[in-house]
Amino acid sequence: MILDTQLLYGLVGIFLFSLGLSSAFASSALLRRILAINVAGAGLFLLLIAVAYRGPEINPDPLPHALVLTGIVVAFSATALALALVKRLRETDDD
Amino acid sequence: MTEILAALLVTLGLAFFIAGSIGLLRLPDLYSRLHALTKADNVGLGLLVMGLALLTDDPFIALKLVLIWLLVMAASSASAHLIAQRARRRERGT
Amino acid sequence: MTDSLVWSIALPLSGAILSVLLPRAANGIGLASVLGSLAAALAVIWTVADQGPLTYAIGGWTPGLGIALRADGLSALLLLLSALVAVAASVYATAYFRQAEQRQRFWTLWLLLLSALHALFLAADLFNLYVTLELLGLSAAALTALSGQREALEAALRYLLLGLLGSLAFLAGVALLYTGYGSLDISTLTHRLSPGLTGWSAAALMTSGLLIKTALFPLHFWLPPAHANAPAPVSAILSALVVKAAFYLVLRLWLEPFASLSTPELVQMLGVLGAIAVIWGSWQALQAERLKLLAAYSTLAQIGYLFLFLPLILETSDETLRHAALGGLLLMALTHGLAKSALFLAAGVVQQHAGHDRIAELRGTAQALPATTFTLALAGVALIGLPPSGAFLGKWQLIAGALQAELWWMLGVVLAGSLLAAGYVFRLLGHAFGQARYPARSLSIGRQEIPALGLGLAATLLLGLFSAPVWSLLAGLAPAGGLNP
Amino acid sequence: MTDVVWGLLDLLLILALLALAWGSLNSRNLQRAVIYFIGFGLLLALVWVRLRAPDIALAEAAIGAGLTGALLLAALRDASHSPDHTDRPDRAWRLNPVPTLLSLGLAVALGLAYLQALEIADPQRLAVAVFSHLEQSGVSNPVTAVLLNFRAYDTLLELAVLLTALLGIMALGQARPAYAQAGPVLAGLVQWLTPLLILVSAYLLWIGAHAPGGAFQAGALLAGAGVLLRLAGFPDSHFPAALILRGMVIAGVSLFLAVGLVLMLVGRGFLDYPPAWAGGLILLIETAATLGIAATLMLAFLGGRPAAWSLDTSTTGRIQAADMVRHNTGDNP
Repeated sequence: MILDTQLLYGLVGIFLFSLGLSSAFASSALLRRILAINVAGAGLFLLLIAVAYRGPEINPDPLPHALVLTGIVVAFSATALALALVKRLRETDDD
Repeated sequence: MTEILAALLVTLGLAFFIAGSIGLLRLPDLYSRLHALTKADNVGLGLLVMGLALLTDDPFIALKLVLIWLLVMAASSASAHLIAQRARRRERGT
Repeated sequence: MTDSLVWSIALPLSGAILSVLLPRAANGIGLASVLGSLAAALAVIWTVADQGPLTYAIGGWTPGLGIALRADGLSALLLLLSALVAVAASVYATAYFRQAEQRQRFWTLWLLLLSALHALFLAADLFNLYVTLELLGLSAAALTALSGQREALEAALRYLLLGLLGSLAFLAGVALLYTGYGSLDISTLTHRLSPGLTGWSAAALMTSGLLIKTALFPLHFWLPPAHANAPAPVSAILSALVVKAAFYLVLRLWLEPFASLSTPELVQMLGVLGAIAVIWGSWQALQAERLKLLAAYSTLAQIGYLFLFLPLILETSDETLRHAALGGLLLMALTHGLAKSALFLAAGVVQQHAGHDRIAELRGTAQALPATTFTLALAGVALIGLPPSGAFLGKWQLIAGALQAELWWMLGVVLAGSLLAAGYVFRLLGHAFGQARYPARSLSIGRQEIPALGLGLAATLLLGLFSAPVWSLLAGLAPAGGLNP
Repeated sequence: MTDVVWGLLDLLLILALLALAWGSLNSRNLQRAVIYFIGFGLLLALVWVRLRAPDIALAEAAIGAGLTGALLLAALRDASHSPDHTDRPDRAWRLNPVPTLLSLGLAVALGLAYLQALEIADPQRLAVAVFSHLEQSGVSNPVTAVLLNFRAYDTLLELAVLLTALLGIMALGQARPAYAQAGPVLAGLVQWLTPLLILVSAYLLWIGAHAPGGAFQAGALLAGAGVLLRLAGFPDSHFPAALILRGMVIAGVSLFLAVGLVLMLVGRGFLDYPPAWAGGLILLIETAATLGIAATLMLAFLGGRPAAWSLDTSTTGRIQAADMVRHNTGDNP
């Protein structure tokens, strides 16, 4: 049952990662590409947290939790910078 | 006894949630949808919170649950107001 | 002395933090911290030469639970290259950015980029590498956009997004490795990893992520616009070091954790991609109409050369051949780092002086900017791989190794690449030495021309004449067959 | 019985998660795609709770869904000014089956690798090492122990990443124009909510040592309060003087680095806390980091330099009030 949970959520994470990665390559609109990268990242985080899960009685492995926390902040930083670049690009279009 | 009461309250709360969700999906226009959603959900959440509060011995946790209910109510009424206001403005074409 | 590992990262980082608070003193803070990190890098290489590889367990926790820093000959040499180029480019930058505001913005991001580079070269933990890769990618993209021109913004955004995809692929590999082998520490993983689906998938993901970042053909398309539109000192460090950092990681990973996974076909494939990159990059450089674009395409070709070495290093049981090839690779990488930064810095001077960098209209440059034109020539000599540059020795090793391993196609690639390089360098010099009837007044911009010239001289003379220490530093690195029993 | 309930819950969560992800990637309307993405983030927070990762759930709700969502909505608001950027359905996806097949192939290959990895793994991984050293770490929340002690160096670099992103944004141009002053309902809510958010943030920071919470969650919440004030267009939500603002932005990373270096200079080693002081030092670093994260996240939301960032003598924090008068479109995003 523990392994099933790990397996199930881990596979969903992998699926989300693949989906996000391929739509990031396939889409041309910038905002969509940023969304896709974020979905792919979330898939990876899900994979890591699934690996950390060890059943309802045992405490989960805290190491992947810390990695994902770092990953969330890094993903936010990258998204914020990318969106600011998009904004600046639009402003140069308007000029 | 308390457990049965709690289960009843939670079930009733869920029923309100389901009614609200059906309303969101089935009602014809934005205003009636908002109406269904906010009212039903606020009551539903209140019932849920009451049910859960009965189940805990720790009054501090019960207090936190009530606080969550109050916060959600404040937030949902404010956002419903904003959505409705924006819709009104669009209708008037400004 | 192992503290110098920490200092080489902490000094640029402290400089970055201070320059946020005191932007008016940014020049002084920046120069002091790059000089400090050069001193730290020298101490690192000194200690490595003296005592062999160094490990520093941060927080006192054993690597695995905690994170370690590590330096061996390979990483120490690249660290030194980075600190050296950084000092030259920083001195250059004090004069290059004329507007105070732009200079202040440059400094903090620049120092963050340097701490990321140094952290990357010294990292010994895979997740820590992911964080340094992101720090590097974000600061590099922000610096690329610094001019605010439309082309620069577009290039920066593409650079950022592709870099993010590369890092994500890298992180996916790290997650798989942690799932299967329960560690993030590189040397622990080197002992635990064995051939199998987990290792192969992780290796494929991490390598392809890094190939995007190192711009190996056919994943190169983002590089020319980014490097050609960034401010000159930024282009210098991007071309000389940032792409090489990703290559260094490919090499590090395949020398250590993935050593047991490598197959002749795979390594040959990387070699062939490198060969295509050499020809394609050189051909594009020959066609380029702008000087900075020429330099950027030439970087693609030079990265290709580095990949050509991989079959000689990873798929040979001959210890001396492997050692010789590794030394040759390092010489190529170091020479290119110095030469390409010299070329970009000189290109910046030309661009600021002439108001453009169109190669066909550079007539008279030699009369107006003799020192800078000389720098262009020196960098060109090193890029072609003429003696006495270090690249000559590097190519020599490549040819000798290819002969020994009977990889005949490599000879053709090296020959064609060198001829094409001679073509683009002499085309550039031909225009630059052209006589203008009314040459612009001869200028002297010491703080910009001297650092560029110094790098050019180092590229042509230093490594070619004093290459022995490179080999002795690399001795004992990654014995044949990998570290895996 | 419980297994069946859990299984149903898992199934429901996963189906909803996949549907929202699909919607955010393939919805033709960009605005709808963003809304789906925010929903995806919130649902993900629930998944974290399900997988017993409450620390991540807090951070995801605040940063992953909340602040990223606010950023994306603000970006949409920018886009609405230039009509050619609003809705451009991505036909490439629909017409081209190659990426779909590629993603399926990738997913299958990685899925098989994952199965094999679970099979060969020692299921303990590093958990044993973390739990057996927990007592020496100075805190009892294992995630905080990893973040602020065992892998503190990662966290230091992570704060540097955050700083880099902010400085990159600041270098690009001016901040977005301020929002108009909100009507009484939103204004009332924000007025009522802000002190509560500050209180909860302090609580999360304090509790992080032994229960879910910590600097990132606390900082994100504080930043959320700042973003709300900005959205509601409060005329007095001005920034402090430039020097203080800059000091806040670097507070976390500078104190962290300083502690590490001082410990090295006194002969212990970089970031090697003396066990007796570890708890106190971690709280100190986390407090500074909370301030720094809050200021950085809030400023990153603006999408550029606010006037208050400039150190020029003519500019003070009060100038922000002048920002508020500038044109804008409505009182909500």
